[in-house]
Amino acid sequence: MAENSSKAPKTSKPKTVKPVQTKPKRNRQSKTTIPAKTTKTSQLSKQLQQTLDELGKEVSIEMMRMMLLIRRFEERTTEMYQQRKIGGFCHLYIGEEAIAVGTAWAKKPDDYLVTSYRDHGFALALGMSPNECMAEMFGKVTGCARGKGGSMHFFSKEKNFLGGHGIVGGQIPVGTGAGFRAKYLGTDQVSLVFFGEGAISQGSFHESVNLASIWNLPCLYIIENNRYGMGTDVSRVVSIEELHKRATAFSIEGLAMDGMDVFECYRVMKDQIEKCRKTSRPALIEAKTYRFRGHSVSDPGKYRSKIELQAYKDADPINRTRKTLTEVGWLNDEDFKKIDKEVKAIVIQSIKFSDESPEPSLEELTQHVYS
Amino acid sequence: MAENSSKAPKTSKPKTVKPVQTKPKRNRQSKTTIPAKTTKTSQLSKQLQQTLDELGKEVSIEMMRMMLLIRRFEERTTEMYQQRKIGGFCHLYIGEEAIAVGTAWAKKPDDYLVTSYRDHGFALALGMSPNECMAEMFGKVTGCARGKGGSMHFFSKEKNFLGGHGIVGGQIPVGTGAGFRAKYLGTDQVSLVFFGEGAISQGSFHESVNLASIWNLPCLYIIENNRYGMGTDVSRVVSIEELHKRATAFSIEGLAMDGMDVFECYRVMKDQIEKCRKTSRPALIEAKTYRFRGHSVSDPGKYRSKIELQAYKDADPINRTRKTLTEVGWLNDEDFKKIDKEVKAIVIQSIKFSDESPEPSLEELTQHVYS
Amino acid sequence: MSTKTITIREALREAIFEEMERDPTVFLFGEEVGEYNGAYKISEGLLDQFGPRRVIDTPISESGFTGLAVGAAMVGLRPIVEFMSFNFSLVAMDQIVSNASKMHYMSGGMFNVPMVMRGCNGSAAQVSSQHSHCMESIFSYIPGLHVISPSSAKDHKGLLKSAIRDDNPVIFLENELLYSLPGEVPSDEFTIPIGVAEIKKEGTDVTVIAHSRMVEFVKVALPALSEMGIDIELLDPRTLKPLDIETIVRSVKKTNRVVIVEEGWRFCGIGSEIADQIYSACFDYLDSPVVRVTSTENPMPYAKNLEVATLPSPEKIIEAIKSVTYRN
Amino acid sequence: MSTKTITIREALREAIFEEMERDPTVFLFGEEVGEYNGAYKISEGLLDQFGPRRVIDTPISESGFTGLAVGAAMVGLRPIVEFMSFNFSLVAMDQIVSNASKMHYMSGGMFNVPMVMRGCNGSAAQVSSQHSHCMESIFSYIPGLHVISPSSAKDHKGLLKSAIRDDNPVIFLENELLYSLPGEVPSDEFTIPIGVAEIKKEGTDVTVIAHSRMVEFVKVALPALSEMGIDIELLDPRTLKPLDIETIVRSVKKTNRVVIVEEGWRFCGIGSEIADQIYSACFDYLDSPVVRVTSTENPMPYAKNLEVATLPSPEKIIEAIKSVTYRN
Ligand SMILES: Cc1ncc(C[n+]2csc(CCOP(=O)(O)OP(=O)(O)O)c2C)c(N)n1
Ligand SMILES: Cc1ncc(C[n+]2csc(CCOP(=O)(O)OP(=O)(O)O)c2C)c(N)n1
Ligand SMILES: [Mg+2]
Ligand SMILES: [Mg+2]
Repeated sequence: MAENSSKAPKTSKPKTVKPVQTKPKRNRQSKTTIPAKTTKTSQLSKQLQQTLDELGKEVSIEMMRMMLLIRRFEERTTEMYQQRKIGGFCHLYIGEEAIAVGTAWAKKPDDYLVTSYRDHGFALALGMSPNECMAEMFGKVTGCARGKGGSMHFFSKEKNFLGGHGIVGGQIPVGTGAGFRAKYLGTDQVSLVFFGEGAISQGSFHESVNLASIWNLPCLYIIENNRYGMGTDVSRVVSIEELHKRATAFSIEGLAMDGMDVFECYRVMKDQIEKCRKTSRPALIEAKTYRFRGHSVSDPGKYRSKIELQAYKDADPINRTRKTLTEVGWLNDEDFKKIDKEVKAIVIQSIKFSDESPEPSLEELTQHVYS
Repeated sequence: MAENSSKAPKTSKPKTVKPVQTKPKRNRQSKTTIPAKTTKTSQLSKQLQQTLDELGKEVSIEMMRMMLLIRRFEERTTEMYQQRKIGGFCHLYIGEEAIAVGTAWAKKPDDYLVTSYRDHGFALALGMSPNECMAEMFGKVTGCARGKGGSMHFFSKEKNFLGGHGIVGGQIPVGTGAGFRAKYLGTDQVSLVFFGEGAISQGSFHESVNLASIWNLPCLYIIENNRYGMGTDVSRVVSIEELHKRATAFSIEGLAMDGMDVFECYRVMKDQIEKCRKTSRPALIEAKTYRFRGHSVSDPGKYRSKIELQAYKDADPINRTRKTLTEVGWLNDEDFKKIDKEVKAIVIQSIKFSDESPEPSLEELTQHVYS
Repeated sequence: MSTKTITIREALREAIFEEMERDPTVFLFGEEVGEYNGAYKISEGLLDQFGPRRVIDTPISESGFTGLAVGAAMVGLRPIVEFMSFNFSLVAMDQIVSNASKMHYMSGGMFNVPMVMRGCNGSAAQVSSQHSHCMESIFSYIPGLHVISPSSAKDHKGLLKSAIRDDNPVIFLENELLYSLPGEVPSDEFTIPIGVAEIKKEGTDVTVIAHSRMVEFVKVALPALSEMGIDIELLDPRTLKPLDIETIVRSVKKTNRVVIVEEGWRFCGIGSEIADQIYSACFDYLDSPVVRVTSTENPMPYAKNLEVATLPSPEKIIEAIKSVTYRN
Repeated sequence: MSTKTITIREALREAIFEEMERDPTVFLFGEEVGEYNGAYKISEGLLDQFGPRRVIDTPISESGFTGLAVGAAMVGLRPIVEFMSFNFSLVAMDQIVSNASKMHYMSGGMFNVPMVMRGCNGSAAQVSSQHSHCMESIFSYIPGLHVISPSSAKDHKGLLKSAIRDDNPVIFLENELLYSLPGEVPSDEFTIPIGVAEIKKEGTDVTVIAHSRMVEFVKVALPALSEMGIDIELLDPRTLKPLDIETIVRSVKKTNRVVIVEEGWRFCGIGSEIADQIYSACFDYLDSPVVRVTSTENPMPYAKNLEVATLPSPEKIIEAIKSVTYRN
């Protein structure tokens, strides 16, 4: 990794992930290494500068605030899970917030979005209320799916959020269908289809991207490559190293982005969304990221080394953003603390709201089976 | 297409397919063009010379004879279908014989092979008797699957032929399993997995090749690209032009071969099989071919132009082989006619055998459900 | 009301045509539906009429395009997915079961999935093991799906139109060997409601329940039966889920005897469920246990004689009716 | 015969371990079975014992690796495929139905497919709509498959060993919420034959048929029932296909009353088939129609109260037993 120092004066070089070799506990099947990340070179920093100029102070802070809200929301989610107010499968997005937030600010409100069970971050970033999200996990009728979906299945028609989905890869065709609709009706909407790197081993990925390519559907396929599918390092299950290069098999563009840099996510997603809107050509984007927690709240995550985890935590997307904004003079410690306090209060309020909300009535049991 | 003249003296340049533009009846969705084929350059002719030297006269003639047997067998199959002695779905291999025959001579007897419903050619090329094959289609108990499989489901344990399969793409994981077995037991067998170009749009293709690549399974994936999946031109349904280039998505080798040239099929398959046997690395091979008949015996094949069909018929793999062998002085008209007469007699005999064979007894009905 | 005689193939085509005319969000896609005019010519001419935007040839990617249809339906389109045959729905099973059938419920009623999956179900002529599945009971098991399997031209047309207008995912099971069967249909626009059975022939001695091609089998048996003096009531559920158990119960309470005919396998076939519901509702009305005529418990063999032995037949149906009416 | 007490998780692990020791062609693969020691720790320690050649972590490619197992089984290996849960078998459905179950028959008996597909079936704790499928009736419908779904540690061990040795594709349905349940198993090597039911408790008043976790639910109901003076016979089919109808009929002819409990949905659930077979075989012995306790007809909701309302419960089972014995 080249350690060029930044040449852009106003913003400092964002901290990057140090490449370390993990010592895999067994090396029988594992080829685990931390992939060398490209450094923020001066060029990238220029881009960052441009992005900040484009967004302006308020929006930039708003984006950091949203990442923080997601973080605090999920920290409390863990607690609530431990208190058994939340049950079932519960997958946290902590560490990956930059992707959802960068995307949410890059997309138009009526662009479609669909993702996996790891859906809290997207829901909040898209503007769904913490109340309806927390209440959903509490299994309350005030939840975004009336308590019927739970953590994995948040939905919002208003936000064109086609949901969180539980079958790995299963949402990829669904998101493709939203792109199909845009093309069919001649709207200029784009469909953003998110999935983990584990999902690219499902046939549905391959079938969908081929369909989008031959039919010129305005779909962006975004691999959230957090390096693990449950306990499995991506290098053990995928036959190609740079996942976005699968794009060549479909004659579409493939590219990678630093999924732990919210401004890069914003910039790349904005570019790609607008390009896709214009050309109606799909693309494959690999967001390189990492989850700080286990696969789900009940996974201790023993399959990865502390060194590896720490290396990524050092690149925490929120700290990084905070640092950037501080360095450009848009944020000081006090501002940050104030924001943090605000979002914490919002989360606490969502818990109170959820606690006080009623369960779905038993009449609801067989409602919504058919419409 | 460069029209270089051959420099190899003994063999003349085999007739190549003339590139013509089809006039698609509708051009709404179709991008049908006949892909320009690479000409047999002097280099290829040198290869042909080498291949002929390697095979020698007898084997070369044997290979032509097998292609002819398949051809005559299937011509009679059509007749028998028209006479209603054969029913169900029946897919002819006419035009594609070079692939099965080239492969059969290139593989070791215990290498595995699996294919789609278009399986007559493979069965015969692998050495299954015309009797058991014809009888299978007559629904007789003397058939290779006791009359239970029919045209689409020929099998031979003796020949390590894992069958003809009816679900598009469904045999690809199965063939991968045979490769897995070779690797698991440390035998040096290779598994040859054949499927049509239509099948690469199935998720099973993508999942299987990925598995073979990450686990280093000795599997060769051969796309029989006959340009059509039923009435659909490949260019309308696949987002990449050179299908073998999908290989890059799996970090394996991809290559194309002229599937209407039995000696090229032999040479390429031989090379690849031996390479795969040594390295246990899978590869993706695209055999460019064409079917002269409809998708199945009941398909009139109206979706393609006469010009296109004729262009391919001019490159008939049997005529081509006959010409080559004549030009090298290994065959004259009389020899050919004699061989043709012989194989025709064999086919007639297989019909007689099938006619005279008994139907499966009704006790067989619920036998072989469980073993 | 004036009528006309058309084949089931034409009935399906008319239904699709009329609904596509009526509603611009309806579109058809599947393998070979366009340029090839359909593997079984159901969609003949539709590409010419509606163009490639609405009549779309797909790659052989059933999982992909079924899931795509689910997504498109969630955001306001009304896709008709043609499975060339329902055997190929097996590769799309997860999209049907995990997505299509669940979306409305798990989104708390927010999204719905108005789509039709149609194509031929069951065996054709000697198409062997992998191409002869009867999928009735598998789909009927799944809450959130409607399952329709009509027998006449009129029912095909009227029910397909209702299915296309329905706001739920609908499985519409046709049969290749019925496509050329002619029948009378109203000349004017009409629909037939989902979930309503029809008595195809009134009778007093035994209720014979059959759907799809099995209705024809029963009809073939009719002359022989009437010669024996057995007057059956032939009941076609038409919709399997929701099942019109009221109509069935009314008939059974009248005849006190039941034969259920289905092309699928016996074990866990749709007839098991119909029988169970009849026993529960009519226990004291039954003079004899329900007799089921089904395929034998084996994959479909290719050989004609074995295929015939596997399938129900008018003869087997007559045997069953005789046994339930104690005429032996 | 000496016994030991182990959990169902351990019972499964022992079965796999013993069979892998016994037969070098047996291997285990699936998602997270190796390095992670299994999502539910069934395979804990097996990678250490057998190495990565025989305990194999797979990508999330159920269709691919299930089909791979079919091919491997055709040529002499005996794969054990772990589905992390049977919900994910839906993406592999075509390989199971079109390939695994058909290969032996359509090759005229030439090839067979000795493989086991195992993993948890049914709901767990609030895992919602897409993760709570009961697959019993779907797989049981398919000739060529065996379907096993045991309830005790002993049955899990003995039947899994038999399944691994069986020459057919076997669907082995476990239940996440049972994994930690302890039970007595013989200390020595043993197997339990496929296709044999077990009377878990003898009784005279009513035959209660239940499998998998539902057996535990019935057991919970036992004290209340005996307080009411109702002496049930608890029958666990253990194997659903082939179903041991003889044992069931013997019990029903004794008790004349039947309650069938299953976690799956009612419509076309496995209980429909069991009921139908009972009615056919015991029509004149039944004092009352068979009563079924099943899940309600909706996708599994997340909310705890709705989840509880969906599932069978000891209370619902007691109600059913009371109704069938006319104690109300
Ligand atoms: C088809 C299917 N197989 C298995 C699972 C179980 N499962 C849930 S999440 C998961 C790992 C997915 O990893 P990835 O796609 O990388 O997403 P991440 O959890 O890392 O966001 C697995 C195997 C599933 N839900 N669906
Ligand atoms: C999953 C599936 N979908 C659809 C079909 C129907 N079908 C049979 S053959 C065929 C075309 C296959 O084309 P290709 O793979 O190119 O093979 P070819 O027939 O040209 O040899 C189709 C669509 C099928 N058998 N399986
Ligand atoms: Mg991941
Ligand atoms: Mg083809």
